[in-house]
Amino acid sequence: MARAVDTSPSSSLRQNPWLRRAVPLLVVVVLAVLPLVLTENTNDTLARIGVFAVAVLGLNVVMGYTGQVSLGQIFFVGLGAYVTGYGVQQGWNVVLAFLAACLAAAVAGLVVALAAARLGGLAIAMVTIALPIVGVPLAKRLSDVTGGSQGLSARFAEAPEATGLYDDQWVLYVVLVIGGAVFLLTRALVRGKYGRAFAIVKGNEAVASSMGISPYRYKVLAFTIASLIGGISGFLYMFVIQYTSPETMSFGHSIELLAAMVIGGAGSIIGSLLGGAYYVLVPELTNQVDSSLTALLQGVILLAVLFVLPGGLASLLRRLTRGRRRSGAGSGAAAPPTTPLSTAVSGTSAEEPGKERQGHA
Amino acid sequence: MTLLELEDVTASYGPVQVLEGVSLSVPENGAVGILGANGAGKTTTLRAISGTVRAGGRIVFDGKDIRGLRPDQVAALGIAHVPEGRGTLGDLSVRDNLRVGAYLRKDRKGVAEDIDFCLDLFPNLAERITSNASALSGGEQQMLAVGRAIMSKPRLLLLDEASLGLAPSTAKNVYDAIRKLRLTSGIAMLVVEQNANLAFTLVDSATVLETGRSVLTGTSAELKGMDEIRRAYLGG
Amino acid sequence: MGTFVQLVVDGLSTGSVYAAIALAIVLVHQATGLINFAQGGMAVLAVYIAWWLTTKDVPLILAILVSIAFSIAFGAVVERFLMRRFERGDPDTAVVVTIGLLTLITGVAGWLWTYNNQQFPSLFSLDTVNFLGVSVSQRSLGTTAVIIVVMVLLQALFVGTKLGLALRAVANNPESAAFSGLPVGRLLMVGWGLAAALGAVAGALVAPQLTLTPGMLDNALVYALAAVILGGLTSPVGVVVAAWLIGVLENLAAVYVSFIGYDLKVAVPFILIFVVLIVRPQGLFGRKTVVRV
Amino acid sequence: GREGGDGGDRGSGGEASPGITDDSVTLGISTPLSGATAGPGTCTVAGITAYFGMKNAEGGVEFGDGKTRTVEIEALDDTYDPQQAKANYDQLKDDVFAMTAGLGTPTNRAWRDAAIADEVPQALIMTGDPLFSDPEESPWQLGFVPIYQNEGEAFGELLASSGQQHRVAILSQNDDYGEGYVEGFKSAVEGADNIEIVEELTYEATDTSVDAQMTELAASDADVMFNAMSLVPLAVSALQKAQQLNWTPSWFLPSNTSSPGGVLTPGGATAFPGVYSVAFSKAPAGPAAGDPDVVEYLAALKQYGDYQDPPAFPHCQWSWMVGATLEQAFGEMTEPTRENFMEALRGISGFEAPLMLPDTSVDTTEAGQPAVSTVVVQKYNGKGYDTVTTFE
Amino acid sequence: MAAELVLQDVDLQFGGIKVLQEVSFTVEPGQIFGLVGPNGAGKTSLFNCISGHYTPTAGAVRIDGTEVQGARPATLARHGLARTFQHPALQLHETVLENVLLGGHSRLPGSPLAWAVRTPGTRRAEKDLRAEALDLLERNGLAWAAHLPADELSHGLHKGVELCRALLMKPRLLLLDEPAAGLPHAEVEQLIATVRRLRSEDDITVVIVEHHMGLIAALTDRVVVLDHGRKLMEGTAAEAQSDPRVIEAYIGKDAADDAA
Ligand SMILES: Nc1ncnc2c1ncn2[C@@H]1O[C@H](COP(=O)(O)OP(=O)(O)OP(=O)(O)O)[C@@H](O)[C@H]1O
Ligand SMILES: Nc1ncnc2c1ncn2[C@@H]1O[C@H](COP(=O)(O)OP(=O)(O)OP(=O)(O)O)[C@@H](O)[C@H]1O
Ligand SMILES: [Mg+2]
Ligand SMILES: [Mg+2]
Repeated sequence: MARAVDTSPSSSLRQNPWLRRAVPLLVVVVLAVLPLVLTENTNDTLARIGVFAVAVLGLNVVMGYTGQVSLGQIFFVGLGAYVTGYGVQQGWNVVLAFLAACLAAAVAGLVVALAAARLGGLAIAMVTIALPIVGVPLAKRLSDVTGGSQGLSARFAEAPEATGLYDDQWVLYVVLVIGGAVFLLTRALVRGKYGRAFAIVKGNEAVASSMGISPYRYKVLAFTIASLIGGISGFLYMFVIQYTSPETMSFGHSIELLAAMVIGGAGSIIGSLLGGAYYVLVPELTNQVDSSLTALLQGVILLAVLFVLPGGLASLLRRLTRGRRRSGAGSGAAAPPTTPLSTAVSGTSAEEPGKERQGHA
Repeated sequence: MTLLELEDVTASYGPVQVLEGVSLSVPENGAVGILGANGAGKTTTLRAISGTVRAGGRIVFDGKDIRGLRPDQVAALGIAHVPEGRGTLGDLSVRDNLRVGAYLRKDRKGVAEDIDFCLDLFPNLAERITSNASALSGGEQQMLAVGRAIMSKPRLLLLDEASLGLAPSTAKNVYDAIRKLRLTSGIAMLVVEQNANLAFTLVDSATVLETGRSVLTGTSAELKGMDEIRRAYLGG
Repeated sequence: MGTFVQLVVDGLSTGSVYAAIALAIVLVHQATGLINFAQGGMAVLAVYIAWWLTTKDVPLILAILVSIAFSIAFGAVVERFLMRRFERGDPDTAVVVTIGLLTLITGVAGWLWTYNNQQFPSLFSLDTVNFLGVSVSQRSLGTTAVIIVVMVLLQALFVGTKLGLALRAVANNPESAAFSGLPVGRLLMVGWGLAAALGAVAGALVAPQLTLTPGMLDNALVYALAAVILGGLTSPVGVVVAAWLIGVLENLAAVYVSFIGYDLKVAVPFILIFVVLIVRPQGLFGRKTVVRV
Repeated sequence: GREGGDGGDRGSGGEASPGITDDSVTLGISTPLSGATAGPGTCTVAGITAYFGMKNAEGGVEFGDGKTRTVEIEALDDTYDPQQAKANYDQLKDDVFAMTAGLGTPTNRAWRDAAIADEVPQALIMTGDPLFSDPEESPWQLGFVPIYQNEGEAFGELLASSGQQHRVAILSQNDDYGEGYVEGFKSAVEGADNIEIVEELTYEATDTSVDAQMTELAASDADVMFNAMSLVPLAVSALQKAQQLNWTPSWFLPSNTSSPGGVLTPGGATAFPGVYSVAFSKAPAGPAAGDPDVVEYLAALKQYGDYQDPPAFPHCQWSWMVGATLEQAFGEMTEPTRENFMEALRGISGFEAPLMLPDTSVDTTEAGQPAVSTVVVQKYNGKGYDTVTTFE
Repeated sequence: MAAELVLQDVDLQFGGIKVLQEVSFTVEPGQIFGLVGPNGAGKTSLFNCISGHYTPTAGAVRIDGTEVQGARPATLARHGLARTFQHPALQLHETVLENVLLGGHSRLPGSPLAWAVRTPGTRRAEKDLRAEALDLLERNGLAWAAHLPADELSHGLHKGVELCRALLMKPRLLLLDEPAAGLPHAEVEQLIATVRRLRSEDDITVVIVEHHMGLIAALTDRVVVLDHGRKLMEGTAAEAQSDPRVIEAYIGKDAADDAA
């Protein structure tokens, strides 16, 4: 059998149990030290990446993994931000504000999903796009709570005295801890039982249901989780940006989140991170190049990235580590057993095409 | 006169090479079968001919090397492929599927006649003529796929398990009709078929594939006489 | 009463603006199976070209014709050199590519012609026609008439012609269509070209009213998409009717349903979509797709 | 910011703030340069860039400390997204001496707190939000354009003093912009028994059409239309729709949608008995075209502002005036520090910036008011505007 | 453990099309039951009615005495019904093993939160299920393919993967839709052995739709022949094969002669 067994160095490196344990440790250490050594500006940028990486991660849960095109993710980010901002202004404890943001977004997501998950395909896209589109005037209408079109400021990100940290370092640490936890939990969730269920709901609802997986319930579940994660992202948004207004949830941002998700890599955890980075860094980059041509440059970059990597940035990583699965299967074993004809008859009359002309004419 | 000649054809999906040298030839107006276990490369061989998988070696149709042509260019030369699985356009009605089959033809009248011919051959389709193809039963979809191929009036018909999911009598009718087409219109065919008993009612000769190689070629009679073939493909 | 009828008529003429873009979206979807977010952007580009020509003293009608010709070529080029790479892949990726294209086109238009508002001359006069105490501008009537003509043509294309059949076949399953000898690539280019041409017509119709800017159609796009989903992706007649329905109901809801008002009237099309699609998932006039197990 | 805590020590030290050297000073702008508000946003950059481009070409700007510096502008695009504006600010704050001229309420609010904490000036920005002109709340901020209330009020006062009965219809943008105008207008006509507001509607900035609103307003048969609208396309189509409905009231438009070429001509404004607006800057078209201020401005805008067309938004003029006002402040600065700059900035009064209309001036000393708080009411004359003092 | 299945006067219509009309039969616990008939007779639709993918227009479907028509497929699946599809529907980009693991979904305990924090319970359950799935693949001769993406398998093997997926559900009632389609003769023999073992070792009731009359004859205790949505006859496979009506409608005269 010609099935090539890949034994490239990258795949064998990843097989090494020591390395597999050492790499996460190294990552944690690096993340712990980085905020201390980086400049304020870099820390700010990293924190913002964290905010949007979490938002994209939520979108990935509902769309990348479960296949429901959601154009409403930014609404939940906005909702989380508003609830946080409101809570802080009312003098709530920050933890309480965090929980409230999560809860509000999750409950709103649940309610929307109970209705929207009955629809499929593009219909769900249109119903979810309504969230930001209606959310903006709604936020204005509820100006007593939201501050109307002038928005809501909340400063609650000062580093506690005891830590001896600068504000930007403190902010980044908080983003790293919360964002990191969300990423790890989500990663585990989309690997096992629920990940498989989400994937089959995306792939084939009829099959899903015949496996005991109610597509409706799992769509609602995925949507709710995505909203919850959106709410967390909203909390972080408020923590990092310290301001929100109706413009936060303008539907253009929802579409940008979608683009970031696909560019990072749909259905990929690391892709969510890359998507968040894309969301934050590309506008900065294009601003550096020529701030009057940002739209043009962003369009070019988006198209160029996808043209080279249709599977998103994460597919680059995946490409580098390909073959790992094959070699995991054990070399030699990966060939189908076939009817043992060749040993018995090969050679006897093979490659004698002359004979086939003897048929009817 | 050889219509189609495969010489040492190789093919791969990405890095995985699955055909390692398939050779066979189909004479003008001939009918050749391909036998082989699951995964032997039968489907891939047909796909190599119709241009849906990248192939190496030589694939000569009517004196012209067609390797590297796009599927629609191959079809335009008169090769119709009934693919494995659902070979229909699900969102189009049964009639539209048949009309698409005749896309390359310019003779309006002939097309209308051939649609009637297909509906005669497959009464099920006549009953569901305005239904979306995706609403049809598995067997009905298979009928439609065959019908679509017939509609194009090909010179060479590539049949990939055309009897899959067909009731025994229907399968037999289809093969009878194809045999008749061969007599009346001079179509040649290359037939992949797990139901070897059925296949041998149609083909004059067959090639046996094993892990991407043609290991054995012979006339129907020769092959039917071989123990291994009987045990693996014919039963009894 | 007079106001009520006038509001209905206003809604119809606003709906016609949505319908114009919606038709182009339907065409590209029928021909390629994609939702093209850049449809509006491509239309704006065409209008800019026509506008630029009129500033060079080219007669309006000629300028529009040139922009249509340009659009056919542009649509085909976009398909051939950009979309083709994504046609076999994940549809979400292709949609995001069209979003990127929209960003790029908007950027290019802003760069070449600035973000200033430009007045694009109208094919129809602004004079009004009065009947039943209601006044409508000739421009609205003209726009609506053109849209009805385009709608009929599209319906005829898809139902009656071999080209329409081939376009649908390719959109449904390119690989399978190729087995019947359909030149998939060329048909996709034709589909994009036609849709872009239609977009150019739509753009030229609505630009005088919306005022030409690079983002002219951004807000209308959402409504157009709503009309497309509501009317049924496969039905030109359906989307036009849906667009009108949206335009009218939105106005009536804003005026007569107090808790909606002008700020939340934008919710109307989405509520409508939700209610209708629960009952008819294929949209008002769409052809039902059957997914069998 | 990391400097946040130690700002106090630095106050009197005289050590130079970031973004300023002995021969140059850098100003930062975050404003929309793409997206729906890119038109006016681009203008805000073009005007000030043109102004300092011209000054730099003349050798630079003279500062109060005796040094002559060239002025560099670093403008970033925020697409009217608060988050992006904050990011732009974060990126610029260590490199620029002061932030200025940026357009937008939410975008400027997004980093207001941070600017206060970092002690970075957010000077002469383009928003009529009163918050920025409250020195208690916003020590490092100062708005440039009149607060929205002032503009509405000016027209309201004119109307109230007309001596005739007026029925007013209001159509306003559903945000602080529209609300501010309406609030100012109402406070001016409050108690005036000759004014009756007969219908009041709003629209969203994302709407494609205001036909329905116009139909409803026309049915009210008002003789004055107070139209607090910031979007050019909608302003044009509102004027057109009113004519189609045969409703031709006197019309009020705010300063940023009253461009004769961009709005009134296409809108067919001559059909109305009077179209009024408020302004503090000369319009480059119309009667003022021959004015030497205008000539100089238009030439510089082309040459240094990279802005080829005649400006369709007043923001180009306004940011030109921002440039002049900044120059005025620079001239009073004795130390190259941000603190000193703010002090100097807050000490300008009676400054008639170029392009300013008679009876208006820059006055930064009045608490609760932006740099420009005086406006005059103008009336369209078919080509440009004439200042009026009575409503007829 | 094996389930009893009773259909009583089941009707099914789509628009004007009568797909099933008054179909009644009983499958005893532990039986291997055949369902044959010409194309479009309604066999797959009948499966869909049993598994909940379609709701009969009229009539009753009872599993172990409980009426289940109208119940959701997922509910039925959790109560011990498993099926394969006429057109295999695998997750093509997932590995074969992942595809099979899907069958064990309902048997895995734990809330989303438990899986997100990877409690020891969920880890153990996952590990056990993997072992079980690999064992099933092994027994069906597919262990070599466990870690390949499903789309790298040839078409004929997809049926086998589907069967493993269904078996991992530990069903009491198993519906197989044309399991032998696309298999060469030798593999059909294998399949027959596998299904026999299902009955004897796992105590499952099996209903099979199949056009492969050899398989039907070898396996089934009883068959129902459908034609145009109606029950044409019921009896043993041998009775069916010699029934003139069945020969006329389904097997074909020549084919019957050939077989004879
Ligand atoms: N998309 C693919 N990617 C990688 N490998 C593939 C792909 N499709 C088929 N293969 C492999 O190619 C080989 C030949 O497959 P092919 O479909 O030609 O077999 P076949 O003889 O038609 O089998 P069957 O009787 O099951 O249809 C198999 O080993 C299969 O695993
Ligand atoms: N969802 C549906 N919508 C419309 N018609 C349907 C639907 N499902 C089934 N039918 C019709 O019901 C009839 C029976 O289909 P079914 O799939 O049950 O046949 P079958 O007996 O399984 O045939 P085969 O042996 O070909 O698989 C067919 O004519 C089919 O077109
Ligand atoms: Mg095959
Ligand atoms: Mg069936």
